[in-house]
Amino acid sequence: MVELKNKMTNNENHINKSSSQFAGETNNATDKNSVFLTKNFNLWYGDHHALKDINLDIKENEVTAIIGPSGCGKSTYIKALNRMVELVPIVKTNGEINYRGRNILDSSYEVEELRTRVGMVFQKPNPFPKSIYDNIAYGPRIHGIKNKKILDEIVEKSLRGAAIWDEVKDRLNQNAYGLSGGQQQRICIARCLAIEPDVILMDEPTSALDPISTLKVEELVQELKDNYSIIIVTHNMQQAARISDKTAFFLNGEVVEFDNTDKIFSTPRDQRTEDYISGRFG
Amino acid sequence: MVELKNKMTNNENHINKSSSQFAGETNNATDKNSVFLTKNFNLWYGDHHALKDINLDIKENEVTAIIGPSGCGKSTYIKALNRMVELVPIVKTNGEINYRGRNILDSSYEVEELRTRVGMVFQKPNPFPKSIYDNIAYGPRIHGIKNKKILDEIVEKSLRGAAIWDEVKDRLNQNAYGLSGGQQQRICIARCLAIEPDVILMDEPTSALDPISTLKVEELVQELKDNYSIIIVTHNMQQAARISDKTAFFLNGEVVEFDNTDKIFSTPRDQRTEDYISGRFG
Amino acid sequence: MASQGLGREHSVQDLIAKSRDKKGKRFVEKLMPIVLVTIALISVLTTVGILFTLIFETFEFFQRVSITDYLFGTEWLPFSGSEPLFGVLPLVLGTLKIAVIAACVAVPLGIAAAIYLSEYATDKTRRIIKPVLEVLAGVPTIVYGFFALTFVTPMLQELIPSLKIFNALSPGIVVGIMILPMIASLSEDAMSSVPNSIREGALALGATKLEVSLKVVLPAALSGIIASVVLAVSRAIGETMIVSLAGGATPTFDLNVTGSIQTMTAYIVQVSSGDAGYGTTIYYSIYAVGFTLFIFTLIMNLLAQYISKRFREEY
Amino acid sequence: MKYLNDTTVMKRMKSRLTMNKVWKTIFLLATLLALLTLVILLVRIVSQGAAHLSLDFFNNFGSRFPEKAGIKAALIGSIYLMLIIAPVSMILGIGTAIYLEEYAKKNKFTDFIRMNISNLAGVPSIVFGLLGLTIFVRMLYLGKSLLAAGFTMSLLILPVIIVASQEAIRAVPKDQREASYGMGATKWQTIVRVVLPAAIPGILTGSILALSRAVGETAPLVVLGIPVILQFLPDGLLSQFTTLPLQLYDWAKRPQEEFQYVAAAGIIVLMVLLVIMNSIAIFIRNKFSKRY
Amino acid sequence: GSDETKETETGTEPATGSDAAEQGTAQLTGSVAGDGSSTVAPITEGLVEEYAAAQPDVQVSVGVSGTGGGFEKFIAGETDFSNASRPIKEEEAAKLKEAGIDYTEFQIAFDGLTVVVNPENDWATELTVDQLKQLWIEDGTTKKWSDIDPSWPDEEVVFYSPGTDSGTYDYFDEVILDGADLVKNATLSEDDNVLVQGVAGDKNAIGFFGYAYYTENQDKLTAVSVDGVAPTNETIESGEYTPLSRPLFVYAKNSALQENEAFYDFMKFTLENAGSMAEAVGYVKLPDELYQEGLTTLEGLK
Ligand SMILES: Nc1ncnc2c1ncn2[C@@H]1O[C@H](COP(=O)(O)OP(=O)(O)OP(=O)(O)O)[C@@H](O)[C@H]1O
Ligand SMILES: Nc1ncnc2c1ncn2[C@@H]1O[C@H](COP(=O)(O)OP(=O)(O)OP(=O)(O)O)[C@@H](O)[C@H]1O
Ligand SMILES: [Mg+2]
Ligand SMILES: [Mg+2]
Repeated sequence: MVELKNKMTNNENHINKSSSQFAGETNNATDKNSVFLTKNFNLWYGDHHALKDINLDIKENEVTAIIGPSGCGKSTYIKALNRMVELVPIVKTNGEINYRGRNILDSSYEVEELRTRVGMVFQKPNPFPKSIYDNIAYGPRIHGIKNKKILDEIVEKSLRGAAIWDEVKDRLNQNAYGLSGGQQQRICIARCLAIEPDVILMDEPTSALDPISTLKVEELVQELKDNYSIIIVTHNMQQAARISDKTAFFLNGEVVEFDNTDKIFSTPRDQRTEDYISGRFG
Repeated sequence: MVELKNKMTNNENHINKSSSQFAGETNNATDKNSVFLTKNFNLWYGDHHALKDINLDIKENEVTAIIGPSGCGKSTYIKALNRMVELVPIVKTNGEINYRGRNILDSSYEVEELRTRVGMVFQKPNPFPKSIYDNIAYGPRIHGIKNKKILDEIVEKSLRGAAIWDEVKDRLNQNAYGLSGGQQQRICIARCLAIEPDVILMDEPTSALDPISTLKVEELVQELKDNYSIIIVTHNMQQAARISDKTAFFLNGEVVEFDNTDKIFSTPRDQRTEDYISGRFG
Repeated sequence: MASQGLGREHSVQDLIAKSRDKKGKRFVEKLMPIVLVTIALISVLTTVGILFTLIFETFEFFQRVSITDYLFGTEWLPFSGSEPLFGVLPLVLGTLKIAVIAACVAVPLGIAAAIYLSEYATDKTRRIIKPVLEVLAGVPTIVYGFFALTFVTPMLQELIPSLKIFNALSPGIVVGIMILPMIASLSEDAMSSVPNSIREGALALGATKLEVSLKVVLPAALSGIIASVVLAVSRAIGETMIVSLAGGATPTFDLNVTGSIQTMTAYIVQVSSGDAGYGTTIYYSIYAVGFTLFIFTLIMNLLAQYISKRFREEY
Repeated sequence: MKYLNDTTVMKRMKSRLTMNKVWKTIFLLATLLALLTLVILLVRIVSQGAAHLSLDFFNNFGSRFPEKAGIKAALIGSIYLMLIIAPVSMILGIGTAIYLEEYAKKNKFTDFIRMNISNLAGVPSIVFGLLGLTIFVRMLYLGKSLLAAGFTMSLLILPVIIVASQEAIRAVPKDQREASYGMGATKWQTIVRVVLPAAIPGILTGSILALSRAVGETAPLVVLGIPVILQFLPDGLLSQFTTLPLQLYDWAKRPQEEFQYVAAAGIIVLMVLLVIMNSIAIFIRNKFSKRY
Repeated sequence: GSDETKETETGTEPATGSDAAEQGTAQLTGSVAGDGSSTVAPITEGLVEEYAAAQPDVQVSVGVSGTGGGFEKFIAGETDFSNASRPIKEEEAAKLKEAGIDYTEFQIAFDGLTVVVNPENDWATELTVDQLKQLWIEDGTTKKWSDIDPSWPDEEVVFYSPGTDSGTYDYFDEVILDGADLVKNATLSEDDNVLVQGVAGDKNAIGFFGYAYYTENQDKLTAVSVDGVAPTNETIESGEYTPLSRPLFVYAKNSALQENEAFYDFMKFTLENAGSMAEAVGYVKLPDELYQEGLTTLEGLK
């Protein structure tokens, strides 16, 4: 944790332009690259305007937390980042989401390609009803990797990466459903690591887990940060404070505030943020 | 909260017998009656010994919180109190659970009777797929109340009691599934109030809810305490600290510690309790 | 990027990039929806085929017999040498008699069995009884036909001396037995899919199992139950061999169930396994009757869909 | 004010509990009644037909002598017919189900297909016979062959298979698909590697039950004019053949009483065949019924 | 392997004389398809069974769609021959002509239409054609036995008849009803066994069906003598049992006889063996000259 905070100091010497509301948009001065640069992004479910004019600049090798009351659009936003939100047929969008400089909303952008770069972990652990091995090998296999030796390597590395190798190495051929919830969730993270994504999106990955498992996943997120950019949605403000570098506060489909996590939790700029964080609502 | 603490002082002048581990067993000196007196209660799921020699004395008009890591037997215990645990066919029990002086495990004790006295609210809101009105009126109706006027009164009173009357009074005939999770949970509480139980069991009633709804339900629990005895299972230690008078800490099917909530959270007697509360595990 | 991280010998993303852009994958992706929609259209084509088959010959039939005589006539005497009469109502009535009797047997028993299986029986009992019931549904209908004729009818004759050897009662009951498992099984499915949490909610209020079943589970599963009943009755209407064997061949226009009747299906079998000449009015009449039968089941199904949509409960 | 006082509650409690017991018994009896019928049916058939069951019965073709009559042609014909129906109806059924569940947008056209399928499920089997006669036997010149009958029967059970497959596919949780898409899998990959493997037990169960219905069907084959009297086994897709139920129907209509017992023996064989198929379906269902 | 052995075995048990062996000179292949009357079916089945022994590589299949159903398929060109328990109807002949199908009619046996009563019935064992008419023709009244003869019981007559769509009914209609309607309260069934059951189970029952069904159930039924003649093989063959004996037919497609050697051979086999086969399965053979005539006609068509 100490190490983490040290790193973040780098980030803090950005200059707030007065014209801009959010810190994230403006820290061009830092040494980190943007992974997701969202510009004036809007999203509708049918007539329901779920995301309104979102502007966010998410940097690489950081943990960005998204918090906000239920229904504020957190899941919608994070799913927009890998275009999973398009699985809902009534969705319409406009604006830009640039992933490493390219607008993913462009019709020429293949979603499959995007999603191999941008992995996702879901709220409820959702392993496939297959063996642990097959779960992890799923991603590489669909992308055409058939070599058994390479697959073995990937599986081991991914499981180690998700800090679950020791627990399951003796039963790779057992069904993943035999594992506990917390283990399943780490299997899902490992599955996601297996295709070596650049960014990992996590939608309330611990909300279905017990405290011990939550702790493990939180630790894991801390570790992964060195190699991946992580965007995590959470209900749990303590969690956001514990593990994230930056925090975005969503309310009614808008970004109220986006800043370094310690700033948000110590001296939020917006009254609504303060109210929310202090538990005065939602 | 201030009020609450005042009340609790009454309770604190009990004498700890050195032979007994738990405060709850010993406070004969207080003015409150026992609702549930559990003696040497054991429960097995098949071969799995899920509850081991439980001894607990739960008093009326208090909120008793049950905390402990996942799988420690919290739900099992609370479901034993209204014998819902018997829905699992492989369950075997021994020992005694006395509800207001009568052993509910006696074969002569009709579960239906017990459950009219002991209401229950579940983790996931589970309204019936009926109108809001029919949800609340269900209990009274099965007990033979047919008079429309009386039913109307009960429905209103219960919904008010569950602090949701104002939100739903204009749409009593709509399906309860149209409501948000938090509203559904309060409907379930209202449904439970409609049969005017003596005790209300709650199994993690807020864990599926967002913070705003959680807050509302917590406030509601505080209010209900005046008229009902409440036993609440929770994962959330903050919640236990916020709303309960007494707390029981379960671990691996045993009661490690049972005492006044502020005592448990300030100066726990058992090392394991302290470890758990301080987040060192579970 | 990510690959530098864990010090891999193989970079997965590189491997992926290498195998990407295989044309085949994208081609399959484009092709499959087309293949599948084509397959899905076969079911539509089947309906078109049925309509085409039926309408074509029915049209010929109505060249010879007036449509009003057919629809409103109460006498069905196609073989009468002197004056053949083609009033379909006796056949319709015969069909309805069977359907009603079958429903009277199968609906209460089927739903009762479904309630027992889904709400009272242990898992083990259910796992044994349900498949056995399905065997009952799988008994070939001609087996049932002989069962009705050689067992049920004589047995009923003991009780009702005036019962004729061919009657509506016996095949009606046996058709009911045949469709009973369908109702029991499908209703049980519908009731089992009502989440347990809802049951627990009711039990926790002190409800008995009966109250849970009748006031919570049954209403919640109503759409599924109605669907099962309608499907089953529709089968009863379309049932052929049982009624051909045990129902007789006398189209009558009365409400008597102890005497010989004829259903629409039985008439079709009678003619298609009989000696009526090809190209005669009688020959064309089976298509008119088949078409009537088709319309009948169609209306019933539409009605059922409408009802089950209106009563659908969300959970 | 208390609305529910203890005395009123307790007074009703007794009658409610009695009602519960009484109805439980009624429900049980209803279930047993259905089973009893099955037992009576089976006992009758076995007592009539068991004596005629012998190796010769399986090895002989039909004959005018009851003691020499066998089911060779009928049994083999039924099995061949199944071998045609199974792949045809399953490919069509699963394909349609995948289309409807995974690809179809919610619009008038797919609503129409759905409605059409549920209506088709209610069309009497004899009408399918008329369809098969017109389309396959006559228009497509398939004659009264295995292929014509196979296609007709496939269409007959198609709606059942579609509905069963749809249900099985729908039962695969959404999060399974999302997990796959989230890895960059294409739609077809997701269907083939995630959805179908999870749905296959349900699909198979439904299909086998539908197939067993096809095996027991008589009426459409009567309309197609499938022969009963033949002394050879089918030797190709366009070959003539006969089936068990047809053979039974023919025997049962014979003047000689002994043929009734031959028919009963045939029924035993048919029932055993169906029980085997059902058992396979049940085995699959119990073995793979994995809840997410 | 074992299958074929079995077939040969069946063949080595000639049931109807030794013609089969004589036939077996040239081994033929091919397939023959027939359909039609269920009354004729037992004879055909026996023939097919025997023929399979003589010519195991010829695939003969015969459906039982009824006379009308058989003709329908014959007209559609799906079959080579059609069994019929009545002569072809005008409409059918016209359709055949339309379809360009030339055919030849062959008689293969007699069926005696047998009127039967319950064995307990000792009053109506002999009836005249007129009495039959009185009994069976619908005249709006409820019929009692005493209506026919005052000395007979004053009880309602219960009627069982083959389905109005069967060849048997057609024939009965032709010779007894003469176009008038059958009594309305008659129980009709396509399945003659059911009629047997009905009459055997009711003292006041009367019914009629094919002679074969009577011969198989003689113990349960009493056959009625018509105009003093009881139905027996002899009276039917000799033509004494009138008007209730009728011929059974096979209609063969001429072009198939010419083009399909197997079919020609099968028809020849049929005509040579039909008589004995008919007797074996409960029908009555034609006078030998008629079979001879048939064979001559057949040869002419080759
Ligand atoms: N599939 C959908 N169709 C229509 N509206 C939707 C859909 N999914 C979400 N919405 C709506 O969009 C809004 C944002 O939903 P979203 O799921 O993003 O909220 P969230 O912040 O993730 O909430 P939670 O904390 O409860 O997960 C909500 O008002 C919701 O009702
Ligand atoms: N139906 C069941 N059959 C068998 N074992 C069960 C069943 N329900 C619970 N158990 C076991 O009993 C133990 C206690 O379970 P219980 O659900 O009471 O835990 P809990 O404290 O409520 O946990 P959580 O916080 O996850 O809800 C666990 O080990 C669990 O695996
Ligand atoms: Mg969300
Ligand atoms: Mg629990």
